[in-house]
Amino acid sequence: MDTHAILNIAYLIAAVTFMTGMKMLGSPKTARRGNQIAAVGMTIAILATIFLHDKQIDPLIYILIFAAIAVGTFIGWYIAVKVEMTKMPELVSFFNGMGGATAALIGLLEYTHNTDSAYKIAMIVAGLLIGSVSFSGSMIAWAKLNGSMRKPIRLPNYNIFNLIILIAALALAVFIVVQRPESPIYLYALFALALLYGVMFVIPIGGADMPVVISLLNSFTGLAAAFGGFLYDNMAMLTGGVLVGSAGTILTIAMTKAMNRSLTNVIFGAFGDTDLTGGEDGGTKGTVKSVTPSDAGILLNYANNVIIVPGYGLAVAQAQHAIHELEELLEKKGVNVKYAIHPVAGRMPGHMNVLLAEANVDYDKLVDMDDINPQFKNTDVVLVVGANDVVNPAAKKNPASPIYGMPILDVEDAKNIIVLKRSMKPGYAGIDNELFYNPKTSMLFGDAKDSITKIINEIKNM
Amino acid sequence: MDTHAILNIAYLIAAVTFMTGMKMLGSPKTARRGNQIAAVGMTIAILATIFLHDKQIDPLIYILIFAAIAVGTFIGWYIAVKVEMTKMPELVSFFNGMGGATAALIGLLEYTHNTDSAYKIAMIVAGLLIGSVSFSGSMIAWAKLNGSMRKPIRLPNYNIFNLIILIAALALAVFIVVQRPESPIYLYALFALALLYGVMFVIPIGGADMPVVISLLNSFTGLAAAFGGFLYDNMAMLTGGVLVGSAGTILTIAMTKAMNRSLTNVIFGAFGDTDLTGGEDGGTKGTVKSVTPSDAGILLNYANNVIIVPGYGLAVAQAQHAIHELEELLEKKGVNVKYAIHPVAGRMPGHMNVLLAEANVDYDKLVDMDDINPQFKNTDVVLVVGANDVVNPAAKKNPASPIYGMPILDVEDAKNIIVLKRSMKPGYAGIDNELFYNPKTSMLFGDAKDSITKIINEIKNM
Amino acid sequence: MEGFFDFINNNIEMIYIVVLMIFVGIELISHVPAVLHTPLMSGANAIHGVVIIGAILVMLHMEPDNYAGLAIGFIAVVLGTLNVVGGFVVTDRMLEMFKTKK
Amino acid sequence: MEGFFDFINNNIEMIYIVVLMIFVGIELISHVPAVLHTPLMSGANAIHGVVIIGAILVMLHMEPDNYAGLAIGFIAVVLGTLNVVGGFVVTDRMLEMFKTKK
Amino acid sequence: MKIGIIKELRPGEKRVAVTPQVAKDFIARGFEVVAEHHAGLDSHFQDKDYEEAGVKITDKASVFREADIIVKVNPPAEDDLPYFREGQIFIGLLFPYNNTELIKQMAEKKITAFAMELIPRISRAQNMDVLSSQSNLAGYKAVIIGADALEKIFPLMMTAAGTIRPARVLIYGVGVAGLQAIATAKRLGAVVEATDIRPETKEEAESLGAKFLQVEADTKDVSEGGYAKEASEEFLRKQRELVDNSLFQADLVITTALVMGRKAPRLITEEQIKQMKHGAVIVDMAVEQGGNVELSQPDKIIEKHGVKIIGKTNLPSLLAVNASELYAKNMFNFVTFLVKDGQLNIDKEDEIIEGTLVIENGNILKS
Amino acid sequence: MKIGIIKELRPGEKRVAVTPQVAKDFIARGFEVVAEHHAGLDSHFQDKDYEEAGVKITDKASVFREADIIVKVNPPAEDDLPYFREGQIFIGLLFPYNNTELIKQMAEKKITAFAMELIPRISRAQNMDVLSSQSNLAGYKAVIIGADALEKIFPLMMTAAGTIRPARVLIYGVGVAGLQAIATAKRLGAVVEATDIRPETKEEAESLGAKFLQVEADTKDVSEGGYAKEASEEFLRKQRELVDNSLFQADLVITTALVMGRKAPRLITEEQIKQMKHGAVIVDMAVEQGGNVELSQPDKIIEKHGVKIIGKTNLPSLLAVNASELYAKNMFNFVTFLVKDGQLNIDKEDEIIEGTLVIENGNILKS
Ligand SMILES: NC(=O)c1ccc[n+]([C@@H]2O[C@H](COP(=O)([O-])OP(=O)(O)OC[C@H]3O[C@@H](n4cnc5c(N)ncnc54)[C@H](OP(=O)(O)O)[C@@H]3O)[C@@H](O)[C@H]2O)c1
Ligand SMILES: NC(=O)c1ccc[n+]([C@@H]2O[C@H](COP(=O)([O-])OP(=O)(O)OC[C@H]3O[C@@H](n4cnc5c(N)ncnc54)[C@H](OP(=O)(O)O)[C@@H]3O)[C@@H](O)[C@H]2O)c1
Ligand SMILES: NC(=O)c1ccc[n+]([C@@H]2O[C@H](COP(=O)([O-])OP(=O)(O)OC[C@H]3O[C@@H](n4cnc5c(N)ncnc54)[C@H](O)[C@@H]3O)[C@@H](O)[C@H]2O)c1
Ligand SMILES: NC(=O)c1ccc[n+]([C@@H]2O[C@H](COP(=O)([O-])OP(=O)(O)OC[C@H]3O[C@@H](n4cnc5c(N)ncnc54)[C@H](O)[C@@H]3O)[C@@H](O)[C@H]2O)c1
Repeated sequence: MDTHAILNIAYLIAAVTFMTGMKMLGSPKTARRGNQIAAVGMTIAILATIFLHDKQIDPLIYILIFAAIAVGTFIGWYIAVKVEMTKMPELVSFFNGMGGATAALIGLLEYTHNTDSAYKIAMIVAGLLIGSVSFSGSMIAWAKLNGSMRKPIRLPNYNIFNLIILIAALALAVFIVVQRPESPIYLYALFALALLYGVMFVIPIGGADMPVVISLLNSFTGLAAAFGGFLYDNMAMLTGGVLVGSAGTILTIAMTKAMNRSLTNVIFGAFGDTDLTGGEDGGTKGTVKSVTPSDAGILLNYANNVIIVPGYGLAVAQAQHAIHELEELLEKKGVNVKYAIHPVAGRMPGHMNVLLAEANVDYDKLVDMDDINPQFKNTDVVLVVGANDVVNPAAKKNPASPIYGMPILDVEDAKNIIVLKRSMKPGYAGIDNELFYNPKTSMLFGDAKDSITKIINEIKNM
Repeated sequence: MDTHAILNIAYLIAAVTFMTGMKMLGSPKTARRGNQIAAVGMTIAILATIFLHDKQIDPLIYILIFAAIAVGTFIGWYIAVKVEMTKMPELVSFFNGMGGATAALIGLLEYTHNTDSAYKIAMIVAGLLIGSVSFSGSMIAWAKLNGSMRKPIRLPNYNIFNLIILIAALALAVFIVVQRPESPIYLYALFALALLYGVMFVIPIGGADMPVVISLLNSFTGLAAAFGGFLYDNMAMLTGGVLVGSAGTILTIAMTKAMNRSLTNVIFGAFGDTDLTGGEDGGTKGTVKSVTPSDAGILLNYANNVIIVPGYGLAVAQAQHAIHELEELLEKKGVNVKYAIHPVAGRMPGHMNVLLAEANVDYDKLVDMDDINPQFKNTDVVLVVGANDVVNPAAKKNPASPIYGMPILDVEDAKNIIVLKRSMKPGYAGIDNELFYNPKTSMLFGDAKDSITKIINEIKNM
Repeated sequence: MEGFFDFINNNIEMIYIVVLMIFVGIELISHVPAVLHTPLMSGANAIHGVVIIGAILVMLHMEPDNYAGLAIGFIAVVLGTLNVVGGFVVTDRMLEMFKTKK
Repeated sequence: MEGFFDFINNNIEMIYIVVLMIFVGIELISHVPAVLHTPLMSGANAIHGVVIIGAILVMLHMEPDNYAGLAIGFIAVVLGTLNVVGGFVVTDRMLEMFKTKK
Repeated sequence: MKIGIIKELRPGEKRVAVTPQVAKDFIARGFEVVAEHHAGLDSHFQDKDYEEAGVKITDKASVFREADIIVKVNPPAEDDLPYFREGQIFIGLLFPYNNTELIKQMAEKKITAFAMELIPRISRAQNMDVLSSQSNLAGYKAVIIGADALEKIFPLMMTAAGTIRPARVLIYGVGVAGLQAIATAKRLGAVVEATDIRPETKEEAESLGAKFLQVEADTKDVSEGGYAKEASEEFLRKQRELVDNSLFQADLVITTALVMGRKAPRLITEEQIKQMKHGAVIVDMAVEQGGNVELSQPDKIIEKHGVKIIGKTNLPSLLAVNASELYAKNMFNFVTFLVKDGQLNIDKEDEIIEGTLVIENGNILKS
Repeated sequence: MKIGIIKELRPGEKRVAVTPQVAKDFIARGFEVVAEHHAGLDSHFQDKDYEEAGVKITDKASVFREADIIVKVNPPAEDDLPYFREGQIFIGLLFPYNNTELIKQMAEKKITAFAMELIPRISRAQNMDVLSSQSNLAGYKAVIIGADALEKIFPLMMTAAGTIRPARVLIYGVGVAGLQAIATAKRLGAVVEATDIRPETKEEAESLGAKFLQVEADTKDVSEGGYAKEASEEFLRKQRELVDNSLFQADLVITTALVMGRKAPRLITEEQIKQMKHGAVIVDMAVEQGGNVELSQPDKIIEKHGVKIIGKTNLPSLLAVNASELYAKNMFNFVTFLVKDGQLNIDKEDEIIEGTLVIENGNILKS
């Protein structure tokens, strides 16, 4: 009796840590601590499950459980620690698949001795179905991000085809719940169908949309865990699963919004390769990474050295006061901010000086090209505000370019580059700028003043 | 069986509307709709309670219930609609007291036929105790705000005295729960003690802190309702009560923070009359109303016409860019903003012009004294930014004043006046300014630039 | 101690609900601008008027000849209604000032 | 229909818990900056690793001689652990970039 | 009451005491106004503008004959004196302490005279304060003259042909003129430093974006009625030490230091000028009161040691349009304060009248 | 290679082709530099400054004898011609199309000459573009001169003595000079309007806070290589109609309109001037190319119809310090582009060399 109460308490604690952890993950300041708190709660829940029960357990089983946990811990830890930072998203997908697989396996194992209860079978079938989809879908997503499977594969009419598989799976699921056949063969069929659906669901989708898909599959796994919770009347699984299910769904929506996609667009399979490419002849020059003001804000806020490169767009947007405000804000947060003034930025000699003086920017913060160029390599973030030609590497690299020979600001040497402009349109010289396709470059599209104001707000909320 | 399920669903709906309503109350845009949603949920819960049960009810009881509801509705509506806007807070206190009384009465009625269950008696006693405190405390708060009881009454050592009453009440409560005496006499004693405690708790507290006290008593009533929920195993009461209990506590904390008080300060009875009074000789000139940036933001955001009066403090704070940003923000929100330029504002002729031109304020927005003075009476809010002498009514009213005869800006004609300055210190002429004691005036203390930046942030979040 | 454990085991779901509700309450209020404090307090005040349900239940379970009880119950329902109706209406009036400009 | 009502009456508290949990989930995520989306997804991913509890329960209830079952259960626990451990560690690594400046 | 506007005769003076706009205001208040031919022409106000405002244009003799009040900018010229009639009122700048002979001659005519420059610096007289209104313009003009004389530009400019460092401007005396000079130089993009004897001017200079060079003084060099007290030798020495560094780097120096009623303090010596930058420019606004700069001379440009020293006595006249407008408005405020219901109202208890009344019906009160 | 700096002889010219700082840069690049006595004195660069930089100071004859490259601002003066040696290189402003006689005489000396003003307006030549660098300064100076000539102040000022409305400034031609004029006038607080034939200048003018008066043109008046094409009669008429309203309200007008290689367009006629405000000022920057204003005359101030019309031909020289700095930097960039490893490197395929080479070893290529 006591053990049961303590188990209950342990689960309650776990549930609270999950919520608290999730909440803390929502703010940069507390995110890491939040993750750790949730991990502690998880550990408590797992240990409590293993030890707090009234049954006498065969030592073999204990050994197996510990062995399994040891193996899983070792592999999980190893992969997570070794993998490069850039491969993180695919890793999330992989681990998510593992969770889905676990849920599916539980379903397979629990089926036979629960055929007396429609409720339990319903929970088992639901968990199995969702878990399997999540598993196979995540594996495909993983492979895609991994590079093993680069191109979206689209069968003709794949939307209809997928719908048919889905309907078949659901029909089979209903059949199983209603009839509850003794033989698990139908369940295996369902398992296979679900796996297939997961594959078919993800395969037509392009790499750029993968994060959204992973987030969706993530909330699926949450749901699968929740059904496990119902099955075992286990509050930790239930709360954790529901929490991830609902939070994951909202997160998915938020992600589509941040990517300027609609949710229906996502749900009804209109996923695609929508990486922005410049100019009409697209594609060939590589991809452009478009970011949100929030991303830009984070980059700036956590930098030590920032250089602002103003250009003609600053003048057009009349963003001089806004940029000064941003500069002051960053300085207050301990960031070292300078302005790199290119001699021909703008449309008249001294154009940037006039503007920045109007906004009361300290003269000492304005550094001219020759002095600042060597400093870019020690710079965490360069914020290019409506400048284009003056940061165009073609001036150095491409003898055919009309600006070849003009000295430019070497912003490419910096660790990160954020470019604020309204479109992919060229500047005064009318030529394309390969800087925008640099993997280090993040484009924040929109009027420079608007964008800066948004960044300021984001930083203020950090 | 069916009625029970439907009742459950009704309560679930009510609980969801309570949460949703509360959430929507948290943003100016949705607040009103949120309140209405919660009201709808409440109606559903009440009607479901009356009609959805399996018992046969005597018509007399039905009649009584409906009569009571009719009476309550009529009185409640009438009071709520008739009372002046300025009396709202005391009304909240009054209604809160009613809720507390209801909880207490339920306890009194339910006691005798539940003495067999320690659990139920515990819930009854808790509800009665808390409800009674909330009732008597709210009534005192109401009387104080109402003006019937103006001064804080402080017995010597009232803190210790209160503590004794509290301990006595708690001891009696424990005794009742443990012994569960048949006679309700102990319960009546508890009721009396609790009422006394409520009175003693609120009586020493000054009028300025009343809102915090009301908020605290509000969360008490929520708790009392929650205990009712436990008693009846009633989910609507439980969820509604717990929600108000927890939200109310957080709200109380937020309010103390907004008033720059600490929570411990509040809990341990250090409540006091902290109305700010000017100068060393305080009190005599009337009281000064100090407000938060958020209050100022609301006033500005919901105004139609705003006039900004800049003075020397704007120059000292170098707030010209900030004020321009605020002006633009308000204009974008549909507020009509102008600047009133007093001919001798600042320290040199044209001082304000230089500053505002630097910040790119449109020349057309600057209106000189003679043209703007007739406009103040149609102005919703005047924002005085670091100006003092140029808005000092002594120039018109007090022939002994060194500035007598100087024309001033007639800001007193406006509906609301917000003054941004750092302290109650005088300006250039070295004389006190009775404008600051005007009931229409709200003082926002602090560096003008800081204050404006904060106001901007508040408005952006509306 | 045994009683405590019993209580936990018997009411674990209730406990979850209370804990979750507390969480929701805290979460909902955290980011509210100061100027909404009073309307919010008033709205919350109306919501705890749900205690009226208790009063109604008392009445419903009352013997029709327990006049004293009925009288007190009647008063309780009146007071509860006052709380609910007055609370919502006052809140609504307060919030009128937030109406958006044409 | 009868079954549905039964279900509701028998599981009303569970339903509350689920509803509340959904509410909490939504509320928690609403105001998250876009740059935290990935870490948050990763953190949530780790949390649904709680499904491992199911795998452990399967193992605990298993007959010690059901070798096939044990094998599958073993795999399930391994995979679940992978999800939990890998999930939390990856999230932690991602969040390293948010460390505050000295 | 009839107001008469006379053309200014002082060489280089382009202002006029009442503009057509203000004449209109007078007429709206029940005054009559007569003006001498071409009285406002140098300020670009033509006779037809006056006539449109309702002013009668006539010759000088008629103006003196008809008018009850003669308004002027400068003191009466020698040639104008014979025209005065007994009981007539004169209002304008007078500087009675420097013009004792003139005052005597005026008094002989048994007139009443008010000196506009003696209006006290009190709040209610701010709108009659001609020294403020004219100094303000002078401060602006001094910078424009300096900018024109300087062979450099003011702002920082980073161009394809290299970076031009901003000009450094140093301003002595942060009074009305000094503040406007700071504002104007700052607007044009210069790096501005300023110094003054009154410590409260630090905040004022900074509020306009200048760096203030504060001289630590033991002596209580406080201000009186808006004007500074005279500085001690000790103070001047300390000031020199502190400011020298800035002075030797400055491109443009503007001096406005003055203590009311005294000779202007000598702030820059020839010794210091020698150490200044080749090509630097000094504008000495106090040159009429003896000058803040050793080599400066009234209305001359001296080039010595590679430095150009400009002394200008009548800067407001160079902004004749605006200067006349402001002067006229001050005059309007003063006259409407003096004349209540068409009656001159000399209340000698009043601070403003007491301060400005120089001759009362031929009795000299100040000289 | 040895560079020789010659003192300018053109009347009123105060600039110098190479400053001490740039001389130092040359020397650091392996050049030798000789300079005539007092070559930079008018720009406030003294012989000792040059010597400190490593320049040898000597007389004119020696400079011509020793130097491989003679650098100047203006074309060679008559008196300098005899000194040239065969094979010597001359770099400076030349205006070959207006100075055919001079070019012939230079060619007879069998020298090689480059004209700095012919540097094409292409990106990589921006740092040699003397027209830009000097026009920029001229635009600033034109406003300062205008502000000094105007008897009003620029900014809006609300004072105790009434409100002064801001000056209205109208700028014709939004090129390099026009843009800087806009910026400077705006800084000083004026209300600025501008007009140009090229539609893309609208955004540029607005980015500096000016209001743009856009003439709707059917004709394709597009620009070529950074310079405008000539406007049609039709366009000029339309412009007049549109701009007249602003012109008649303007206090200061600055005209900078020019189409490269043409006579300046006539934008303001006497008829229009008659309708302008009394006291207004016009600064005609294009006066040397025939003037945008009917009455303007080079280096004269004409006062007519109450309007002051200022024509100034050599504005940059009035900012000699900065103008010399920028010119010298342009020169440095050009010379280091021409000379690779101590060897003159005339690649006539190159756009810059092709554009600027006027005489090659006595052969006249442009005239
Ligand atoms: N300084 C001089 O003296 C001078 C004189 C003449 C020519 N130039 C030439 O001008 C160029 C100057 O280079 P630059 O980098 O300063 O300018 P740029 O190359 O012309 O690029 C300006 C960029 O700003 C963006 N932009 C315009 N309005 C914006 C707004 N409201 N918000 C955000 N972005 C905006 C434009 O992109 P979107 O349209 O996509 O927003 C454009 O690509 C050089 O080629 C130089 O040779 C200079
Ligand atoms: N314009 C002229 O030509 C001229 C020349 C000389 C004298 N004056 C005189 O100067 C006065 C001008 O009136 P005014 O109303 O503009 O100024 P004021 O009467 O001097 O009042 C300025 C107010 O600004 C506040 N302040 C100072 N720094 C601040 C900051 N950083 N943030 C917020 N508030 C700040 C001060 O209060 P706290 O210290 O409490 O913050 C002070 O009360 C008149 O008396 C006028 O006669 C004018
Ligand atoms: N040249 C002209 O046309 C013209 C026109 C107007 C004013 N002015 C002159 O300009 C000067 C300033 O006029 P204002 O109206 O600004 O006067 P003001 O009295 O307002 O200012 C004079 C300032 O000089 C300061 N000062 C005094 N002694 C000083 C010292 N030793 N060192 C530093 N600062 C010192 C004072 O503290 C005061 O702030 C006066 O000399 C005035 O006659 C000249
Ligand atoms: N006086 C001096 O000392 C001095 C010094 C430098 C430049 N300038 C002169 O200033 C003028 C401008 O120089 P810049 O470097 O700015 O030249 P620029 O070519 O950059 O600008 C000239 C502008 O005038 C515009 N324009 C042409 N025809 C026009 C018309 N009919 N109406 C309106 N605008 C028209 C062009 O579109 C162009 O924008 C030239 O005449 C130049 O010689 C004079």
